[in-house]
Amino acid sequence: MSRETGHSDHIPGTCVFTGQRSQQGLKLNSFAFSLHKAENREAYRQDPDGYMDGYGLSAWEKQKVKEKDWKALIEEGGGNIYMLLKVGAMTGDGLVPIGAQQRGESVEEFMKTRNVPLRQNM
Amino acid sequence: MSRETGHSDHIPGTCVFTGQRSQQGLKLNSFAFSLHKAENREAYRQDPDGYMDGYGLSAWEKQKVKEKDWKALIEEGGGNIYMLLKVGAMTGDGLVPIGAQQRGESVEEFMKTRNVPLRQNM
Amino acid sequence: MGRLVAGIGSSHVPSVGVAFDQNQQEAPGWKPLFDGYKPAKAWLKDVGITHAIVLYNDHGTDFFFDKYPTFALGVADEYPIGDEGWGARPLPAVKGDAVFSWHLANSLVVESEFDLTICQEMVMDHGLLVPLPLLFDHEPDWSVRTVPFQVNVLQHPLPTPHRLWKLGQALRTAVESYPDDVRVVVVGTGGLSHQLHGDRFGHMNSDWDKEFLDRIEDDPESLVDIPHDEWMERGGAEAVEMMVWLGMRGALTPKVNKIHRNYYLPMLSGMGLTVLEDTLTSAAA
Amino acid sequence: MGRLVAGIGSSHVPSVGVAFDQNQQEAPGWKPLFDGYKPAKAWLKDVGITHAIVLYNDHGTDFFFDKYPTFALGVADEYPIGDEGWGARPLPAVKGDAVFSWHLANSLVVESEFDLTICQEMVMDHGLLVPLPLLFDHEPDWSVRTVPFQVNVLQHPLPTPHRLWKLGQALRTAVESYPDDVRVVVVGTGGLSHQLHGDRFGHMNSDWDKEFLDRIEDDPESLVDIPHDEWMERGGAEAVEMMVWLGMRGALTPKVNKIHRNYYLPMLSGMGLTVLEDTLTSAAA
Ligand SMILES: [Fe+3]
Ligand SMILES: [Fe+3]
Repeated sequence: MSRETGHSDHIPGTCVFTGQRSQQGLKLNSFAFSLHKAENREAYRQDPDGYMDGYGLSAWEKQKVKEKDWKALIEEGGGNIYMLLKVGAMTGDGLVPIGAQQRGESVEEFMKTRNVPLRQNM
Repeated sequence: MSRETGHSDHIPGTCVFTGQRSQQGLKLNSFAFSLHKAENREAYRQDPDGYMDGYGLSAWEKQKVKEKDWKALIEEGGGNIYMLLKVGAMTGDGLVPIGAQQRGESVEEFMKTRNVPLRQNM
Repeated sequence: MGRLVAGIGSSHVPSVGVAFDQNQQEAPGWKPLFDGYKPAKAWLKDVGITHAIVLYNDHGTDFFFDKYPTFALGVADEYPIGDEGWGARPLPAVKGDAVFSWHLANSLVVESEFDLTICQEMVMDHGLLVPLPLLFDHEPDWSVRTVPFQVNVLQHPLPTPHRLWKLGQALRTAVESYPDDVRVVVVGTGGLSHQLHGDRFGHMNSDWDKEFLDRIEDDPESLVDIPHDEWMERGGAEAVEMMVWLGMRGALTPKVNKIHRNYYLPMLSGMGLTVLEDTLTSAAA
Repeated sequence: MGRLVAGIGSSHVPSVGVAFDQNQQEAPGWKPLFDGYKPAKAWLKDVGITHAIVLYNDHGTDFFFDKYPTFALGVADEYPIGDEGWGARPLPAVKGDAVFSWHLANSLVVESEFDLTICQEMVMDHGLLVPLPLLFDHEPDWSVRTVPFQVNVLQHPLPTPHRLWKLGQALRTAVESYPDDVRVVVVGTGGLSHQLHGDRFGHMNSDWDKEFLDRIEDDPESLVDIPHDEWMERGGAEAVEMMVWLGMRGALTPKVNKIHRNYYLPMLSGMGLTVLEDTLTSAAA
């Protein structure tokens, strides 16, 4: 199915990052991508709302970023996980808390599911 | 020959814009490309040397730009004609004077070689 | 279902845009050029074109040699008018169709294995903007939805004419698998003969231009094996743009109906226009 | 003459870079991973590798969805170390070889008709930077010249595994037509099983990882027709990166000598390493 449309969503718990989602999340992801520059991270820290306004983010997007609602940003907002990881890197949220939130678990609960619980991973 | 190397120079009076030339002229062409923005053209007009320094141009490149020596910029400097046209657009030199200089002719001499001498062309 | 209705080849000389904006259509030097587009525009309206896939090349408006794509496909709903060094032309932003464009992207990359650079942001260059308002209404807004497809003809290595031919075939496949009733023209822009640099500045070759116009119509496959050097020798170094027309022609049926042709050779370059009707679509209509 | 000596498949988990920079090589959680690279590094030195063509994917370090290439080839003499959000790693700039890279570009675009985006400026991402210092010395400077080759595995439509396989074959052709005596390894990075988003975050599949490691070695063509959906179902959505290994394997002889393999499955992803010697080159040596 996705071979034809690129818009496959039949794998449970999975949001394939299609063109459709990329179009929807273009501003959000552009904001997140910009944080690969240290001066932009500093500018965000000084004024999160102003910085996000500069990328044209909606009130909903700004709220979800501030709430660290990664699940909503990805499932409803067209966020790309690799771009959002730069937001997490800036706010001190690594991949594990970002993933646990998406699974609806605490970090502790999630860590119990791992065979070798490395501090940093991915 | 160029099928293998991309570096064909056997057509008389012709500098094929190969990877080699693109590498050589990267800074020069980057400077010229930047002039597609009005604010950059204004910044150049205010301070040509300072502006070109910002793109890392060599003394030779800066001199040839100021002398409008398009022939040298292309044949020796790796300049790309489409990028250099933006320098000409800024300094008021259209394609005809740029081309006549490369042929070693005056604009008047060059115009005599044309069948329909349109004011603006290309 | 998507239908490929026609193909158009057109030159894209920047001064045509200047002359158009300054209403020089009736000036003696320009009239032979502008008059040539009138029957083309009328016919395109007549056959109900909804979408134009425009194969063209950028000239330093949006793409630079830091990262230079061989093929770049636009997938936006709107494309801003570029500033090529003397300010942007007074045209409305080019109207796209993101859904249709993403469909083409999926088909070209996954089915036909083209290695596209996919552009959600893309600024329009005279390579597209010169022919577009000569072929379609643009006031108060564009009468057509455009898919820009940028081809590298500036920095060698260039795509081969054979690759462009295959691209045309893949575009047809992509259009025909679109579920909506779009009526598509593929436009290839560039050339004809011209050289803009070196001692050979001003080179033109009307014999080759006319031969090319014949062959692109009747025997296009005879053009696909011509090496880059030969395009440059015959037409001038910058006339490698003519290869882009093969991407248009490859999308059409082997036999086509010639609707219209124009040729004019002023000043610095051969200016050509050809309008070709797809025979499969015309037979089905 | 250019010789294709070997192929390497490797994961590129970012935390490996952090652990490496913090000298965690002997820490119990990390030792099984780092020890796996030691024989690989020693062997590469032994066989005199001069150049590494590294097929990898960017993760938002240098490429954004405004203009997203399917395939991007680096052609610079030097590539800066990227900042992925927490500062650049303390590694010397990656050493390239522009002349060799442009040769590859010419061969891939003109001979083999790949539609590359050609990058004279390209910032390095952990996709390349994680394995590189595990395979080659980097102090005081890199012991290898690197050609970065970026593959889109982020934004669908992705290149097909079949296209990556053909890319590998084209890379071999390009290497073998190079006039200088370079000794080349092709590295494919990515995977193995992992999913980083959604309810399925943390999905791993060691059975599939191990099957993949077997098949990439012994029966790689059996992998080229697996559709994108199946890669995602088996390995996780982000495990489409595993397809990149086919670009490496396609460059090698059908039969290869297995030099080394490592597999480790901690935390969030299968971490694999495979070192395969080309049998044509080894026979000729
Ligand atoms: Fe042009
Ligand atoms: Fe990765």
